[in-house]
Amino acid sequence: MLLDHLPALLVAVPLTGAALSFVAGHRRAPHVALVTAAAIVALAVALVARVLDAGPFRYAVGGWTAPLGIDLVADGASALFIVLTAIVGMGVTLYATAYFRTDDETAYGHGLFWTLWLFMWTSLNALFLTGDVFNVYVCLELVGISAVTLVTLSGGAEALRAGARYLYASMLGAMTYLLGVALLYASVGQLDMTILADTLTPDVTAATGLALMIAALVLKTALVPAHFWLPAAHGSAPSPVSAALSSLVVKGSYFVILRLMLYVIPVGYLGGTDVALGVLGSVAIVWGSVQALFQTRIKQLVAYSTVAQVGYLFLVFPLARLGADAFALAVTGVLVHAVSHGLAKAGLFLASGSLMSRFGHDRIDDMRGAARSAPVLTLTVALAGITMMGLPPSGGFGAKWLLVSSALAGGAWWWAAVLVAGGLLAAAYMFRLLAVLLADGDAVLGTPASAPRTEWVPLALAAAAVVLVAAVPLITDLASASNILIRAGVTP
Amino acid sequence: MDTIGSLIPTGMGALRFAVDDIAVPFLALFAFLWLVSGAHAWATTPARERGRLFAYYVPSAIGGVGVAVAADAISFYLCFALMALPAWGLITHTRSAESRRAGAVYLTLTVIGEALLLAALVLMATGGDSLLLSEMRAGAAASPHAALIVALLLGSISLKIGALPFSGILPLSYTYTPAGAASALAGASVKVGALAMIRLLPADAVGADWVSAVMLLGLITAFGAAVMGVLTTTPRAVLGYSSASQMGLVLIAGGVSLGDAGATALAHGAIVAFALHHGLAKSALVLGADVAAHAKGRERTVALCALALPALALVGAPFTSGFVAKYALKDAIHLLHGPVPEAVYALLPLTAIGTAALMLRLFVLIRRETVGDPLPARPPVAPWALVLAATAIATWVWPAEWNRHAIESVVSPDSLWTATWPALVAIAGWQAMRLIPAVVRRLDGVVVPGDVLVGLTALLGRFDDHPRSTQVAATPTSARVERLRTVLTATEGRLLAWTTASTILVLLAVVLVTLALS
Amino acid sequence: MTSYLIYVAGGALLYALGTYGLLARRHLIHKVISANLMGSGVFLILIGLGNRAEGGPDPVPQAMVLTGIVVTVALTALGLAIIKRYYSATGLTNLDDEPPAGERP
Amino acid sequence: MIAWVPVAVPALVGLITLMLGETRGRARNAVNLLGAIGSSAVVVSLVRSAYAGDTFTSRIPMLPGLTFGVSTDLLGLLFSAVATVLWGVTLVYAIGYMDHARDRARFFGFFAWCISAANGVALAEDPISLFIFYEVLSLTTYPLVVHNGTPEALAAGRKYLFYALGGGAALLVGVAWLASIAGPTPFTPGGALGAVAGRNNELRAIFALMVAGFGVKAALMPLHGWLPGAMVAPAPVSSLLHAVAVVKAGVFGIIRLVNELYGPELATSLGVATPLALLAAATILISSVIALRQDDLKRRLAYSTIAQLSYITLGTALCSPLAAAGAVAHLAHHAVMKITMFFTAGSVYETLHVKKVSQMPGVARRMPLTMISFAVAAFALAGIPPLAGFASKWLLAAGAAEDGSVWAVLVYVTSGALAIGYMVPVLTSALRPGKHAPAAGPESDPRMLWPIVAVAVLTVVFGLTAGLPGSPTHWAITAIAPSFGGWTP
Repeated sequence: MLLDHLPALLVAVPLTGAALSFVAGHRRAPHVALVTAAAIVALAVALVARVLDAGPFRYAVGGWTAPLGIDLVADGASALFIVLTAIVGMGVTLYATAYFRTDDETAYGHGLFWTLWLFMWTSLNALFLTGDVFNVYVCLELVGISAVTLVTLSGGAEALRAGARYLYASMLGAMTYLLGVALLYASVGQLDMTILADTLTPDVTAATGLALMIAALVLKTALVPAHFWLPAAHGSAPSPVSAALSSLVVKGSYFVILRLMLYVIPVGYLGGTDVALGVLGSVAIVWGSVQALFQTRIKQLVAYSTVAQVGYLFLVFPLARLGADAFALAVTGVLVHAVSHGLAKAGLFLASGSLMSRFGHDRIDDMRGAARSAPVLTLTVALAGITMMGLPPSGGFGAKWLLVSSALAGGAWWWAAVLVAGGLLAAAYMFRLLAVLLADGDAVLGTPASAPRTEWVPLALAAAAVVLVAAVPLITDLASASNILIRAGVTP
Repeated sequence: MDTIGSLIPTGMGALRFAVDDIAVPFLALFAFLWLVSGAHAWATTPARERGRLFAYYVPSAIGGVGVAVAADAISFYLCFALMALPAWGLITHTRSAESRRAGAVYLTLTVIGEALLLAALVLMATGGDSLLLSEMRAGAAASPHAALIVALLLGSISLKIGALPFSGILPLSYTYTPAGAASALAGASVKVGALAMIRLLPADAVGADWVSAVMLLGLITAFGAAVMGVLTTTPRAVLGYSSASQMGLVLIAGGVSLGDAGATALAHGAIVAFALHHGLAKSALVLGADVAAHAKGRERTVALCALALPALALVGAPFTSGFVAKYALKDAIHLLHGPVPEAVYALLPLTAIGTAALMLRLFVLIRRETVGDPLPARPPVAPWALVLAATAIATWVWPAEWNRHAIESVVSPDSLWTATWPALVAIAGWQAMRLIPAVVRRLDGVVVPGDVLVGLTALLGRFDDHPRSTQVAATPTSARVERLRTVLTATEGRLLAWTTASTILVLLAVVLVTLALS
Repeated sequence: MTSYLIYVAGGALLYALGTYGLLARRHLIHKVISANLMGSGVFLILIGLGNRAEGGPDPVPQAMVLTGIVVTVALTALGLAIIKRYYSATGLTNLDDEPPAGERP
Repeated sequence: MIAWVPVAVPALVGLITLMLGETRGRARNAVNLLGAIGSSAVVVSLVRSAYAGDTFTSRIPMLPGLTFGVSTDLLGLLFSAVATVLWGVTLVYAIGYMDHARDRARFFGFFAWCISAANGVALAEDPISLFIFYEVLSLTTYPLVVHNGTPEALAAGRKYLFYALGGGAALLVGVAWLASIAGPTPFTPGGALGAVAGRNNELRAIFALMVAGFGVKAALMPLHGWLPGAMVAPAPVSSLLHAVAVVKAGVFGIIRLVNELYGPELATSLGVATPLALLAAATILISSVIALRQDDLKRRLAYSTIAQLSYITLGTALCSPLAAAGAVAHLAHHAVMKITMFFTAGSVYETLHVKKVSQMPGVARRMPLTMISFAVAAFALAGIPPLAGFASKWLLAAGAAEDGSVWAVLVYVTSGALAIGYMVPVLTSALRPGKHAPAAGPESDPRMLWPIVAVAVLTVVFGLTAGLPGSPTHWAITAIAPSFGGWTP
């Protein structure tokens, strides 16, 4: 039965697509990518159905089981991230068909986008499915290599500079993570997460290793103060790439932290690390928002918004130690947040890209009157803004509600205050952008580099982030089917 | 839930009107005066201005007549407001700057008076759980807020009748108003204050010191307004202060009515008598002054002679309406004992001196006055004549307890003398003043209509004509925000520098490891 | 005193040197080499620790090191390619100086 | 599902309007008007059912342990009916007013969405659903505030958001906190918090948070700062949203909060009602005095709105049945009075380009019917019988008196006097002879004139029929009675 091999297929199909697109030539590559994307969407939906139906399951690649082989693990959380990647990936692919439509074969990186993009997709799917801490390292590096290359795709000095910084940050992170794995293995002698979770005993070496791994992952997730590479990389990449980076790639490393902190590592094993992460998350929310508020270029604003939104993801760790109710609510809330932010941020980056190509520049203050000539894009910004502010009705609201409820259920109102303040700060920078777009003025729009048809893609993504609030019950079910909650024995 | 409780105004169906013993004299007086004054106003107003004048006059008249028969709180308040507010249009009819200022003052005080009245009505209604005026008044004495209710009512009434220090409201509202309308205001409108005393002021609700205080206020008003009136320079202003002075006497009766029930009945009689007497006489004076001012030669002399009748009535000369009314008042005061009522009783005849002086001043001013604005027709005589006739006979023929008693006992040598000597004193004093012409000249016009209230017009002017502009300009991004932006951006720039950033990262790893091991 | 500690100590030293280089050296190629030093350090640690177990060397660290080398090579190649492009686009060999303005995506 | 219609129809109308685009004006007008008429009809039939005792409730599951629902109770329907019916009237006016304006699709689309959200606020069956609609209302209003796109409009929009989202945040915390200690708490006349009655300090804090949230839209001082600035919006927005739908959503929230979430008894025993009442009283007096000083007509009206909204808040906070009923009735009465005035202000501006009181001489002769309507509304606002404002003010003051709160009676009558103080100068200024000559033709666009007359007539009718079955007063008393244990006056 083909569906029994779903985890393997989710890695194999995009990998095949990547190879095919490379040999297909730049004219046919988009078609290959679209077919691949459609197939992945189907597979992702099938995976969700399977997980909801039968719960988490392990898949032994090539029939070799752990500890010798490398197991893939599909649970509710990984299915959720895979389906998010599939939806956003589909949108990015559709949008890119118009964005990268050029016949100039001398252009730097010409025709390479499709291969790199599908390759990155492959690595992301693998990352979400892997159940082995060393395999995580490999997947992270694969994601990193393709992401760095995608960032430099335009070949401009700024993009290259951003790419180089991204690469060095990647290397630093990779080596730190690997050192952590080495120490962990030296102590426990295991790499499989489930086995680790069962066998972890208090030990200095193991704790040091895990702390180093988490530090490395924090760097890859761009949590303040380790966010230094993100604004440049996400801001100067081609827009479809920015969308994928901001909405998916940071979630990849975050997903690993989530699994490590809440599944593998027992509560209190790492001392106050969880609270420290929450504090850093709060700092990220404030710092990222304030920086976003002061940006003058649109993609920089959106990139700093990612810095801020990533902060929310880390609030789950202190909330999770506040008791069973708080734990379940916080995990569900953070999953909803990851999905809604993924959808909204992708829509926002793609819309920014369209605005930039329409205007021929990226200066926010010179985009007055865009609402009149580009209503679809303005609406996209507005909808994405609503969910990022966490205002109802939107996925962001669902997430904020759950997280606030978790904080209140755990009696820790200060985290609720952080969440609420974060929403207000998000409103500040989003409405700064919206106000300019709605201002009176007749924008002289440049030649549209992307066909208006694809402007509906960001709108669809942003709208999906808004109507996500209706899908919260589904996400709740997926959260219940995640190993994290099953192991903790709680349901939201 | 089809029936709604007694406290809730149920649409127009809730408005209750009743013609009772109190309503009859007031209804007759108000209807008569509004009609007759209206006729005068119609005849003396140029056709193109009639629409504008009567747009205010008619609602005011409807309110003025309605208030007499209003039997519940809502209809009373409705008619009270309907009468008082459109009067603003009558006062400002000439559209001169002074009239506008007068209108503003009038409106301000009226509105305050209505607010006080409404507050009192609300408190009375909830205390007695009824909207009927008679029950509300009866229940007010038992209300925990009885003193407050009485204070609110007295405040409202004082504003209406021009008790000190608000006496200026009356001359202000007559001075610029066309004669017909002024007659209605002076004759009818002010008397609503008297009606309110009867309808609303509860008997036996507050202590004797309240009675004394109100009586004193009335007496001071009676004297003070007379003094101020003598010092003004237009006939209308004199008439206005004279009204205030006379209403001071009514206020004395109002004070008496606050006492026990026996005194209240007598006091109400006095109030009705005064309302009838003063309403008619004052209207006759206003109309007559207008007629006289526009007459020439012999006609003018005849008019001035006819004008003497209401003037004498106000002074309370024997066999005039004032004669009866003052007797009724004295009768009521006489019932009370204590230093203040006795003092008021003793001083009461002296008020007639002030009134007499006012009347003398009025005649002087009318004779001095040259013909004012050209009118489409000379003021008609018929309406005035009707009012004159009514002035002469009304208090004598009105079928009521108070005047039967007064008529039976009023004509005695003693009372005739009491009614006459103040006028003689006034005339003597007047003649004496001629010996010091310099002082008289200096005093002439010391008081402008509205006296202390004129200060209010200055205050109101700030709200009315050219209010200070409060336009708020769109705030530019302030320098402070700009500085903050610079600092934050610079900080972020330093954080982003590779060496700093990666060092921070290594430190972060160290911190996390430390935490993990702690 | 077992021999694996020597490997571990040497690896740690290499790792620290590499970290310092990655942080402090300005030249882009120096940074790539530093990163490789870090990698070598980790690999040494892995090998050393893998030797610690009784009953012969553990094969798993060996497999990890092999994989790690492949990954590091790929990263190094990509890094060098980007450095080359960056140098030809800006004439710069470090990240601290601002590239000439005007070129934006 | 019928309960969703008042929310869904305007939402749909808004969507269609936006999709029709800028150029298809006739279709846009038709869709909007049909939508308004249709949803008005549905609301009226819902009201009839509710009077007969049939309320419809509909829920959608949303978050864990959390539903999103509406219920057509009499209280909610009052606000919903006011918003929906006046939406229709305002549409006619707006079609005339926006005749030559730009971005009409955006304007009418968001306008309809605002009404949808206001209906949601009205009908929401629990605090969480109410909060959601409340936030949607904040958001959908923003494009209308900045509609002109001028720097002033943008500044006003920024200010509006600052307040609205800040209030929303307070409300969110309050609602979430309540949910975390009490679970679902659908609004129940007389109070829904019996289960957690003992946790007094928490309940006080939640009350304060929710009042802060609702207080922003209810323009409770010191949270009122956004309203005068928001007057830069086009007249139909000021008329319907900043006099009716948006600001009333705030006071309606307070009504629900006091009467149907905490319940008058609990609110009194917790000691939270009195501070709210004092705050409202201070708002009434201060803003009335400020209104006296405003030369800009719309700003004057805005401060008057602030005062009048606090009438409602004060009436509710007194926790006396008569005053509570008066508050609910005033919600409807103030709507028709103030919308008349804002219509007038807009019409005078659009026809004569007059926006200041000091520029008004001659306006009464130039636009007599318009100014008569204004006068009717102004006197109604000042509480002159038999107009609408008197009926509700009487109930409010009588309730205050019955409750023994004499100070509140004095506040009401004082502010009535102040209302005359700031309204009459407008009239006197307009009555003065000035540069505007009487018009040869119609005094203004008939699409603007007749809505004004219509709402002015409503002002009179509401006053004349006050207390009769079907009138807002009777409706308010019926709707509020269950909160006071089946009290009948």
